[in-house]
Amino acid sequence: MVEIAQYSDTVMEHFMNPRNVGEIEDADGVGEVGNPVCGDMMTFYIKVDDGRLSDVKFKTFGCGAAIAVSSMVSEMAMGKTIDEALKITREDVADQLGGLPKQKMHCSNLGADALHKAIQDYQSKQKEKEAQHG
Amino acid sequence: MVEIAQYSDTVMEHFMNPRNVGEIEDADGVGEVGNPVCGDMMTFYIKVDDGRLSDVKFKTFGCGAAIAVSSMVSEMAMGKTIDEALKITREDVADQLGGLPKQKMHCSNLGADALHKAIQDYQSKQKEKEAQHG
Amino acid sequence: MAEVYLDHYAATPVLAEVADAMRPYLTEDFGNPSSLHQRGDTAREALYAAREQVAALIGAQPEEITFVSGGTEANNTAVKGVSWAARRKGNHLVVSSVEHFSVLNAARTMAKFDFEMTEVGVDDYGMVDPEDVRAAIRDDTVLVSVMAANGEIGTVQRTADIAAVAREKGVPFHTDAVAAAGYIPLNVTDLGVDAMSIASDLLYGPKGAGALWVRKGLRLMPLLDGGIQEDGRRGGTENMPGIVGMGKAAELAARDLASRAEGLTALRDRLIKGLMETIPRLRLTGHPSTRLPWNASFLVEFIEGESMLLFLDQKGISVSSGSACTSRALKGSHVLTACDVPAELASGSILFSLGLENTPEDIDYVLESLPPIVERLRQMSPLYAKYLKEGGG
Amino acid sequence: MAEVYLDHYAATPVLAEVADAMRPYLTEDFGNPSSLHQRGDTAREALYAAREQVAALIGAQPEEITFVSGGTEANNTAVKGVSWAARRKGNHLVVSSVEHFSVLNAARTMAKFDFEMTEVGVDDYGMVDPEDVRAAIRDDTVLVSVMAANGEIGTVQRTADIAAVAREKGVPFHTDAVAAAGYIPLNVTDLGVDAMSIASDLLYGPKGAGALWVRKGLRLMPLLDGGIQEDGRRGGTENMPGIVGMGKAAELAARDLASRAEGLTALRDRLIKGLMETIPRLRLTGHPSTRLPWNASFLVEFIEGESMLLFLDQKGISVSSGSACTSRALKGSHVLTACDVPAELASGSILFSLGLENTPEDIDYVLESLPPIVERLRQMSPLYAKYLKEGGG
Ligand SMILES: Cc1ncc(COP(=O)(O)O)c(C=O)c1O
Ligand SMILES: Cc1ncc(COP(=O)(O)O)c(C=O)c1O
Repeated sequence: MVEIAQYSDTVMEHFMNPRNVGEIEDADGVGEVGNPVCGDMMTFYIKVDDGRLSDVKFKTFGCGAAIAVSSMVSEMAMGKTIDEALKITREDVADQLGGLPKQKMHCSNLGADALHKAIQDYQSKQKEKEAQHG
Repeated sequence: MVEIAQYSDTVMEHFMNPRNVGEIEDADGVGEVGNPVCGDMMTFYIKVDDGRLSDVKFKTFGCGAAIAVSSMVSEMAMGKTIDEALKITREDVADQLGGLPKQKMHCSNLGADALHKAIQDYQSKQKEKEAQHG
Repeated sequence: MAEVYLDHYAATPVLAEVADAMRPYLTEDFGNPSSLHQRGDTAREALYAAREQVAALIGAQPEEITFVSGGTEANNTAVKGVSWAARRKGNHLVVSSVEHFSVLNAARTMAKFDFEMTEVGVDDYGMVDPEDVRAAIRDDTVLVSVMAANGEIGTVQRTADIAAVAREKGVPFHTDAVAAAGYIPLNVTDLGVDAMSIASDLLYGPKGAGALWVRKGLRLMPLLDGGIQEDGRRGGTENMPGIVGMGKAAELAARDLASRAEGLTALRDRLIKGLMETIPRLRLTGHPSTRLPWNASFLVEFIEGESMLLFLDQKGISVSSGSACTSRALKGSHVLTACDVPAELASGSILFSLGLENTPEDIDYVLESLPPIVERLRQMSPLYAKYLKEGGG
Repeated sequence: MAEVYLDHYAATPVLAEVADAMRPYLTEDFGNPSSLHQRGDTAREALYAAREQVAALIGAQPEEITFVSGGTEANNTAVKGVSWAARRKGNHLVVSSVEHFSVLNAARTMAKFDFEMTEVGVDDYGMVDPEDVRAAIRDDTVLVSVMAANGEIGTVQRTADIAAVAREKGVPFHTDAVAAAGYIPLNVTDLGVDAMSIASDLLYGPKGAGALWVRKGLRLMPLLDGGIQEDGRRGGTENMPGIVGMGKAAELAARDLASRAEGLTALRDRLIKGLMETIPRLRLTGHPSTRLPWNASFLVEFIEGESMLLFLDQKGISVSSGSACTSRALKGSHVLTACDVPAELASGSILFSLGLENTPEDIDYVLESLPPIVERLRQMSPLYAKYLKEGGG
């Protein structure tokens, strides 16, 4: 039996002091996952400079794990190349947080998904631009 | 709901110090009721003088109530006329004992029954004698 | 750090008088009430005294009280026990949609067998309309079960009116009074009910004890077969320390009912008023006036319950939430759903359950602590950002 | 007056260490393990620790332990829960005829529904023959339940052999270890069982707590529907003080098993030998050697159990009897009947259940007190008179 979960110290630290909360007005990419009906919703904003994520911000509606995951993902992605950022997996996020309670693992999925979605948004915008300029 | 019963002080007193335990070798009447399979068995012995019970004794196999009832019945019957003794009811016995737990009421029945059976035994023996002598 | 405990619906501390009453039954007076010797006598007397104390709280006869392990067992025994015993008469149950899971899931279990169940809905305040119960009763209905009050949203039902409908239709009526007993007057005769569940732990008694009152003559198939304890209605060695504690707790609850209710109501209203004034887009759940003295429950728009709880916990404030993330069920509260609360709003539920040791200062500490937490979480919330963009606020 | 308590099968006192462990969970640490704040954390940790302690006693995994309200609930959950969950596979149960009523009557309840049950008999010592179990198992058998040891007569069953038969036949095997746990080594893996019931109160833990161990994968329909406590296997707020107490009691029982068993066995044998030597026409019930360390049970010919109990009580000696007159059932012990004891003999049953605080002096006091009581009651007994007349003695 799984006892009801407790959060690791790292989760609590990120939850209490989340990094990179906010929006980026002129974001290069935006990714939104989840919806309030399911109880979790995350929006990630990225700025890309020279193929690197020069800024990452998020807004999150959700439980403690959702907020901590968002914060951790933003920190992990910051400064990474697009390719590196795309390689951040759900497991990486959970690991970096010192583990997540079983029933909260879906939150780590959401975080990585939101980041990847923002990158995809950036990439498709790039393609559009290239198509226009090309 | 009936809580599991407790015995009255009178029951306990008679149980601890039963009156008139024993047999009467040359009894005028003997009455036996119950059987060991049911968990209770009583044998009453009576001597009759001048239409009165001049001696009453009993042997009992059974629970605390059965023993107290036997003792009480023997005491109640002692010295009474045949008619008076036949009028001793189950209720009288229970009353004299200060009440009996509900599930032990059948014991008071047995006591009065055994006495009455001993009297009936005496009476039928009397009839036989009368028939022989008459 | 301040410690302000406002989660009495989850657990209450055992009162000192109750703990004192229990103690000997763990050690010196450890006898079994079925034993025929002196230790048995002592236990038997204590058991009977507790039965009287619990019966007195609800105006019942001691003989009609069955001690069980808690509210859940009381409810399961009532729902399943009455159903199975009546299965030759009929096989239909009526429950409300805001019942505790120990009633609702017990009825659903019966529905896996040859029973059918009808869930009677509620209005936005969580109130059951007695006429809806009337409409739900069929010829083959063997039990109606509607709670006396809901702990999650505080709404007190019109129990006497619902009982009257059931009685008129000749159907036994059970009420789950776990959240209500000790806080509002409950008299089984005045209410006209046939069975009632209560639990020790909401009465500042120990966890692990509860009682089912069943009117004489209402047949019940025991849930726990075994010895003939509890007049054959429930087997198992009696939980003597728990039962003695529940008895004492019931006695104190009966004695102090009015003053407890008054004190709690004052604190509750201070909290409700204070929060409604300081937090915008806050909604009270449950009935605004017909509610339990200890219950102050809300929906906070745009944010999620668990994150509020965690921040409050850091401030030393203990509360609970019906949000999916506070339960392992991964589903939001069925009670809020029944009250027609949209799922995204239900996520933001927060429940303050007040208790005897709470003070006005505790309330003021919450009034000071919660608004900044809400503000902070809203600043993080994409829903709040949207709302603002769309011209709200 | 001397006080010699020899009725530990009816009730044990809670050990001081156990009471100490429980105390905080009534008052300061009163949290609910489902709560998300710090009080919840404390409770959750204590719950898990207790689960580990209980699991360790029987060599099980903590996750496989379900806490319940006692041995009766554990047995009812096993018998009914496994049966209902398997009802599409089959509807036949096998139990022994010496099971505790919480197994036997639970199986009989199932037999009121669409189940059938087979009662496997025992020999005169109360022993089940594994081959009889094999013969009773059918294609539609969904559960075999045979106790690890019988508390009334002390006989320890060949649990591993019976489990092997069940396993060979592919049928889940439950054993009621309420009377055995803490007194004989029990390892669920070595025994090869699939489910095991234990109770706190026979372990010098508090009444009101018990545990059902179920091997992972064995499906169970919960008896108590409600919240998702105990991984969905048993609803209801956890009885934290009771569970913590049971955990501590299990830990101590595991630690001291060998020394407890040795001490009790010595006392038991002193009592058995002493009484057999001084009271004529006395019979030991149960197996002479394969028996529980704490059990010394007899039949005293020509007299009835309750009257012995009452006289012993006056001497400060507490014991029990399986005689009809000590129970409200008005029927003698089904266990003695199963052992082929004639009814008039069964009336004279007397059970000494020894405990940790007993001393050789206690035993000697019994050896001194009982023979005159027996003699006195025999002098009153018409059966004894007959026996003497017929040349006995
Ligand atoms: C209304 C209601 N009924 C039943 C229960 C179940 O009680 P317990 O958890 O004591 O078994 C609760 C628990 O909170 C409740 O609020
Ligand atoms: C073998 C056995 N099983 C089950 C039980 C029932 O346990 P409880 O009375 O704790 O519910 C007992 C009680 O003595 C027992 O001896």
